[in-house]
Amino acid sequence: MHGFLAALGYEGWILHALLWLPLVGMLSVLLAPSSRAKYLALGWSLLILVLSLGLWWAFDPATGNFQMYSSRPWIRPWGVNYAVAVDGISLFMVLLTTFTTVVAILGSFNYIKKYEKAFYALMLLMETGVIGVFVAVDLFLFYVFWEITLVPMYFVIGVWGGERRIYSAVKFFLFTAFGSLLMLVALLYLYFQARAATGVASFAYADLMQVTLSLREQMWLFAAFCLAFAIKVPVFPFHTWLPDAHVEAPTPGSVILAAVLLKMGTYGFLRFLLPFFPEAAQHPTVVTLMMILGIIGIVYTAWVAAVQPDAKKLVAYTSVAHMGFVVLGIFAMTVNGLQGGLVVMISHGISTGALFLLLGMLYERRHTRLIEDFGGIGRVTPWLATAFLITALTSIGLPGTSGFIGEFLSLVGTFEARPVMGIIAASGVIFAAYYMLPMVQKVFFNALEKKENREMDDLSPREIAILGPMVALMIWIGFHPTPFLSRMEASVVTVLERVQGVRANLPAPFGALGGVHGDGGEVVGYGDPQDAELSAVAEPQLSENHVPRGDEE
Amino acid sequence: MAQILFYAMAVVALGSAVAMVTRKSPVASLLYMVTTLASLAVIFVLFEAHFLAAIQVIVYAGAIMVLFLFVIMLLNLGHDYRKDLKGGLAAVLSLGVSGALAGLLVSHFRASAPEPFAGRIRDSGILESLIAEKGAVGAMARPLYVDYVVAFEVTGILLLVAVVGALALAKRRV
Amino acid sequence: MLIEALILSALLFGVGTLGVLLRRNAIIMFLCIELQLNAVNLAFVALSRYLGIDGQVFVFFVMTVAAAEAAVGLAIIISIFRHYETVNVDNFNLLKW
Amino acid sequence: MEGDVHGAHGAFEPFLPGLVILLPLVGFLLNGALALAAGRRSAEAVRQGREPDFMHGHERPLTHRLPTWIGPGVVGLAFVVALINFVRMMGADLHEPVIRTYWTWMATGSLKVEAAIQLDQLSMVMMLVVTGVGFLIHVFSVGYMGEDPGYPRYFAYLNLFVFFMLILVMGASFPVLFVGWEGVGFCSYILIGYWFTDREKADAGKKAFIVNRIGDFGFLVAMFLLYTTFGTLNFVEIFDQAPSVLVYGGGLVTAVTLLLLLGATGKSAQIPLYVWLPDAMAGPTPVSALIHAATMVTAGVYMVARTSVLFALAPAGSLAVALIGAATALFAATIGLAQYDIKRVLAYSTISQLGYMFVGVGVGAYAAGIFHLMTHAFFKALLFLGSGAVIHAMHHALHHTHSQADPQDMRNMGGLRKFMPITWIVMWVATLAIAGIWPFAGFFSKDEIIWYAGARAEGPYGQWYTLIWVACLAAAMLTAIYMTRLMVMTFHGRNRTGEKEAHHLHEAPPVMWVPLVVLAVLSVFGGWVNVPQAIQESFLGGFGLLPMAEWLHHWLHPVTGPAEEILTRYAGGFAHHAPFGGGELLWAVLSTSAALAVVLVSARVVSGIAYKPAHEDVEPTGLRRVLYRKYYVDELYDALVVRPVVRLSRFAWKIVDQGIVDGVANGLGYLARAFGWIATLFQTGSVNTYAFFLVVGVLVVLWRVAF
Repeated sequence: MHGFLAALGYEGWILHALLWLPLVGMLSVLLAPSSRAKYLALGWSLLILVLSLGLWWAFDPATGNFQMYSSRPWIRPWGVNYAVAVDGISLFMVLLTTFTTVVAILGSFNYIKKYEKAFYALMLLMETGVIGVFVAVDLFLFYVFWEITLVPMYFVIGVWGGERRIYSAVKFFLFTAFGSLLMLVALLYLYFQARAATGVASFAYADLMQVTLSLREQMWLFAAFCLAFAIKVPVFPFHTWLPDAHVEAPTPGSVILAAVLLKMGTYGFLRFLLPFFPEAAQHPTVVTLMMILGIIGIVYTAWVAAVQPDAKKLVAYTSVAHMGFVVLGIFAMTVNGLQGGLVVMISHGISTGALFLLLGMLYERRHTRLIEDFGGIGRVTPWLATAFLITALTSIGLPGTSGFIGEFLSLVGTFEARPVMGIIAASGVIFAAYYMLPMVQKVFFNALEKKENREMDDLSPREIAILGPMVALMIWIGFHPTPFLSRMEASVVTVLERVQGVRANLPAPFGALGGVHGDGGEVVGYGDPQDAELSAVAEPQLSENHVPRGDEE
Repeated sequence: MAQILFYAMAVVALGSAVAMVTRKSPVASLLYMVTTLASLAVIFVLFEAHFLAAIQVIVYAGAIMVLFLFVIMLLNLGHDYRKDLKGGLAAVLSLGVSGALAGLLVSHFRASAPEPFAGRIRDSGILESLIAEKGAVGAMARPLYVDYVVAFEVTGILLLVAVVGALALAKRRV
Repeated sequence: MLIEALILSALLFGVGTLGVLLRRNAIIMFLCIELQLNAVNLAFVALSRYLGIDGQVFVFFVMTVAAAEAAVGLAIIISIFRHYETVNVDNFNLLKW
Repeated sequence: MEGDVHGAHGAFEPFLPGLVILLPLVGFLLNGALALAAGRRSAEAVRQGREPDFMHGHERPLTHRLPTWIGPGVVGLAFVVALINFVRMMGADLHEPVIRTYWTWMATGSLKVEAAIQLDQLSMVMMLVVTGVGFLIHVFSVGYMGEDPGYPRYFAYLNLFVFFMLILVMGASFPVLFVGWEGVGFCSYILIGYWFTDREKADAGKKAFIVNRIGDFGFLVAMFLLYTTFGTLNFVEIFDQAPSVLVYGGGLVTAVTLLLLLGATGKSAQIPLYVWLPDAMAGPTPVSALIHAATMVTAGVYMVARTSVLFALAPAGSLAVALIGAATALFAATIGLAQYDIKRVLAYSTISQLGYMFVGVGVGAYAAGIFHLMTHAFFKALLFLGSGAVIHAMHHALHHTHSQADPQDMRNMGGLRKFMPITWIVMWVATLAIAGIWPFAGFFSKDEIIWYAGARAEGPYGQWYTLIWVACLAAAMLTAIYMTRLMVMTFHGRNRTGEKEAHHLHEAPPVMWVPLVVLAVLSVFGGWVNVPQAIQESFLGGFGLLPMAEWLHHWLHPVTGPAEEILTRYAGGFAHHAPFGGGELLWAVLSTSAALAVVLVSARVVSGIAYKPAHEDVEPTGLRRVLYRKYYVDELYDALVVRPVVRLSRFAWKIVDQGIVDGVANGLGYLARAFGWIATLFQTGSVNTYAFFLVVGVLVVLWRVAF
């Protein structure tokens, strides 16, 4: 496979293709007749998915640096480059995005009845935006994509949403825009600091990371970035936009929102927050605060979720709980914690996406989301119930599903760093059962009393085609997560070394028994001269695949 | 002589300006305004602006003010001035800000005396010599038709537009 | 004499301002604006006595613009009057949100 | 001595051990596919307003014929494979566990967990019990569940359960064990709620899962502690290092063992987390037999035995295990005295017997605990299946006459021995076994536990162990009482089913009674694998029936040896006499004769009571009511835990989330709107006002510029 991809020059063009093909697809959707829009969109997203799958093999798990890097100047006077690359962290986010887009588009065939062209065009635009967020290694570019993603989501909620769609869309927009504006300010500060220090105007990731900042500066910038990401994640107490947005959003919107958009926040934590402001991020108070917020997210939102009458809102709150595990894992700053957090991100993307799809399927059949309107429908929809049960169990982290791997690793990582926090967070496994099982019971079990429920249809072939791969992924990751873990390990170690390299005297989490970080091996630090290539220096040829590591090719 | 004339005209201008603001009848206000314009024209002469003084009388007082008068008469506003002047808090506040504005300007100007504008201004007699050489009108001809010709032409267009606009606005719907 | 002229100009400007703020009659407000323009004109003229002819050119333009303004403004007032049967500005509150 | 057990010699060559796990999985997949196919058809029927019916009127479809062979077949095959391995292990000299690694499950920079199974004497015993008893119960299910429309689904679940149970007992590390641990919990959830349209049954399943999760929380935290201490989670490495790394009686190991104990109380239904098990009887009876008697609930005991090294290092933790076990044994037995539902009696009996096992592993007699686990699996599975046969018969009888009476209520039974003689006999065998009467299996295992509890009375925490010993003796007597009551109420005396119904009562079909007979045989002879030395010498040795005493003990020695060594070194091991004097033999004779006497007396007493059918009966009063109401523990938990949590959740949602958190966010929005409103006040629409503010602005600018 690797050879085949190399023969295609895959590494050279794939990221650009992933970024721009959705836009091409969007144009074609807009130009084509309305009746073909969904099929065109599906075709394009499938093509993109298939192309992106090559990343799985083309990616070199041995290095924690950026791969498939390419860059060309965009706005020269400001040092803005169109620079893209992937590493073990963004790889899975990109794959998750391409996968989720297909699923979301396929899942909206029956749901979206009006302005179909616009809807599918926006979905493809969203794909570009999100992939851009994950592959950009220029902060200006990153910011542009970050904001682009707001627009389609705003319209998806506001146009195709439920009754209170305007309120929800505005709330979604205001919350996230507020955070990102603060981030922009911090970003510009960073940029001007870098320019003052080096004399070179550059928004490049590697350049901005080399800015030396005082602890005070770091704290403020950390706060600004952190707020932007925390709202997106969302971290308690910035989460209230999420339930509203989810409840009002159409199914595909919810799927994308849960599976991908939230990940942008935690991705930002990993990609920017920790490496840019290592001292602030490692400050004990900051760590404690973030962990407490993560734990509140896990425990408190589990409680809140448990008493929701609206199934979709319930799942929305569980999203907050899951992302709490991610926050916890990230701020544990241990290999286990970070990798666990990443797996939770993947797993949550699949399982919560699937839950929203399933709820959407129920909604299409019954036109209600209230739990009490259902009951006993496992009798008439055995397949749907089976898929729902598996997904729900993944969501609550049953061993043998992807949810367990993520939660277990992030909890282990948390426990290594802060045992008490780890113990409190582990109680989340109890509350997960407490919110999910009653809902499953009230919807699928109990007596089949209502006549409308009796007439519900089971899964259609299209729906099976959507859910099948998702369920398979949940179980695959549950039983064999190694291919995922091995691909992210080097990158995670790189991030950690960058973070902890700043404070080398950090106590070893294991004491005498040692060996936490395993064999980080020959991970090249960010200060290495090779990385200078990663910076703003103009790379005119877009096609030239410039990998910033010496050992390849 | 000039000094005395200036002060006299200044008192007249100021007094009629105040009267203009405070008279309830629009026609009276207008007439006080004409008085102010006329006394200002005298002051213009004192400052060697003969041409402008003429224009002030002919165009401003003669044409524009008459236009106002026509409108007042056309609208028959002679008796509609019962609630015209604001009172109470509005009056106090307005008096305050305009007083402050005037006071600010006055104190600023006074502060710059006796060396006006940090000594950049001297009575060098440049205007007198220019007028002596080219005459009162001739002195303005060159700057107007050479230096500021574009602005001049644009002003012409502006007037044209204003005429058309006034016609279009004021024309009775048929 | 310059300072005195400028002070006069300032006072006239203040009086004009006061008129704009206090009068409700649109035509009188207009007149007060003309007064403000004249106050400025006075300052220009007074200064041109010491700085050169350019100030007078400015005053010329101001007068022209004032003429144009008077024409259009009065036309507007006329048409407003036709509609509302009054020129009292308190009756025109379309500017209110 | 141990050399003798392991006989001859040479290395142990496992025979496809993965197949033992794989076969039930294959069974699950096949049955699951059939179940999905059948589910579609029955759903179609439900949609058309009919009850799904695969049995009558037309031929049984393939989806309902194949599971008959697949379900029991795979488990039977797994049993055969396990047996082959057992024979090989017997013939080999195995001191270290054999690890089979299949793939790397989780590997991060520091943590590495292999998908590996561990074959040693302990897991071998458990494999045999799980697959063997499991097979018999599968066979029984063919008869019991044959007419259920969800037949393939049932077997899919059951196979899945066996799969997870085998992972649990064969896993080579804590996380792998945990997969099985939670997996069986999940299977228990779906099997309890198998008839999910019945709200009570679905509730019971949910309750089981959530309560189990509380225990799992303890298990998880224990894993974290172990990982941070040892840097690995593999059994072999942890147990090798534990004696040197951990301090005997230290805080760390005590914390670990207490957390593991929390996990075990959840899974094995001990105080305080036992409340789910009685409700779990809502599931089909074979499920109760398999999961809630023979296998899953013993997972806690297995886990304690598996981690015996840690528990031996933590005397306080071990004592807690034993205390909880003893308390549970006594407590549950008293509740069992007053229940009328035949399965509930058995459920409380199970809880009580699990308490014994806890006492066994708690006092350090790990082999005795496992021994009781094994014999209990035989006779309790027999009791449940027997009660299943009874319920089956009752159900059919009541079904024929459309009676609404409860087929599980013993007040509606009585005199059934005439109708179901085989069931009657095998049930008596099991009753005698559980009552601890010589020579039935329960006698050996229970007696051994009680003996060892007493034998710790002179070491550290001696008084506590004396107390435990007394409690165990008392519970043994209670066991004899409630079991005799059950038997007499069900099979003896006057028939209370009603005239018409009685005509329809009949013995279970062979597919159901054959497994019963097999289990009865095991219940009789199963105890002989671990005959105490003292008894072997005096009773059996003479007949030459058993080559050696305490075979199971010796067999398990490679696993439990290190723990026993620690125990001997630090705690002084076991004494050779009971707290109040007397040797093992004396107490064995005493207890068995006492039990026999209790059985006879209580049979007399119970026979004398004139029971009325359930619908004519009134609720008991006084102490009996407290027992009948299970000490009101469910109500207590409801008031102390469930309701406060729900109230707290509502508070968190309505007040905190919607009120405060969202309130602040919306409040900011309203604040912005308020500012906007204030700004509109300036928009008077009056030109003068606008001019006024313009002048103010000019003033400000002028003031800034000029001065």
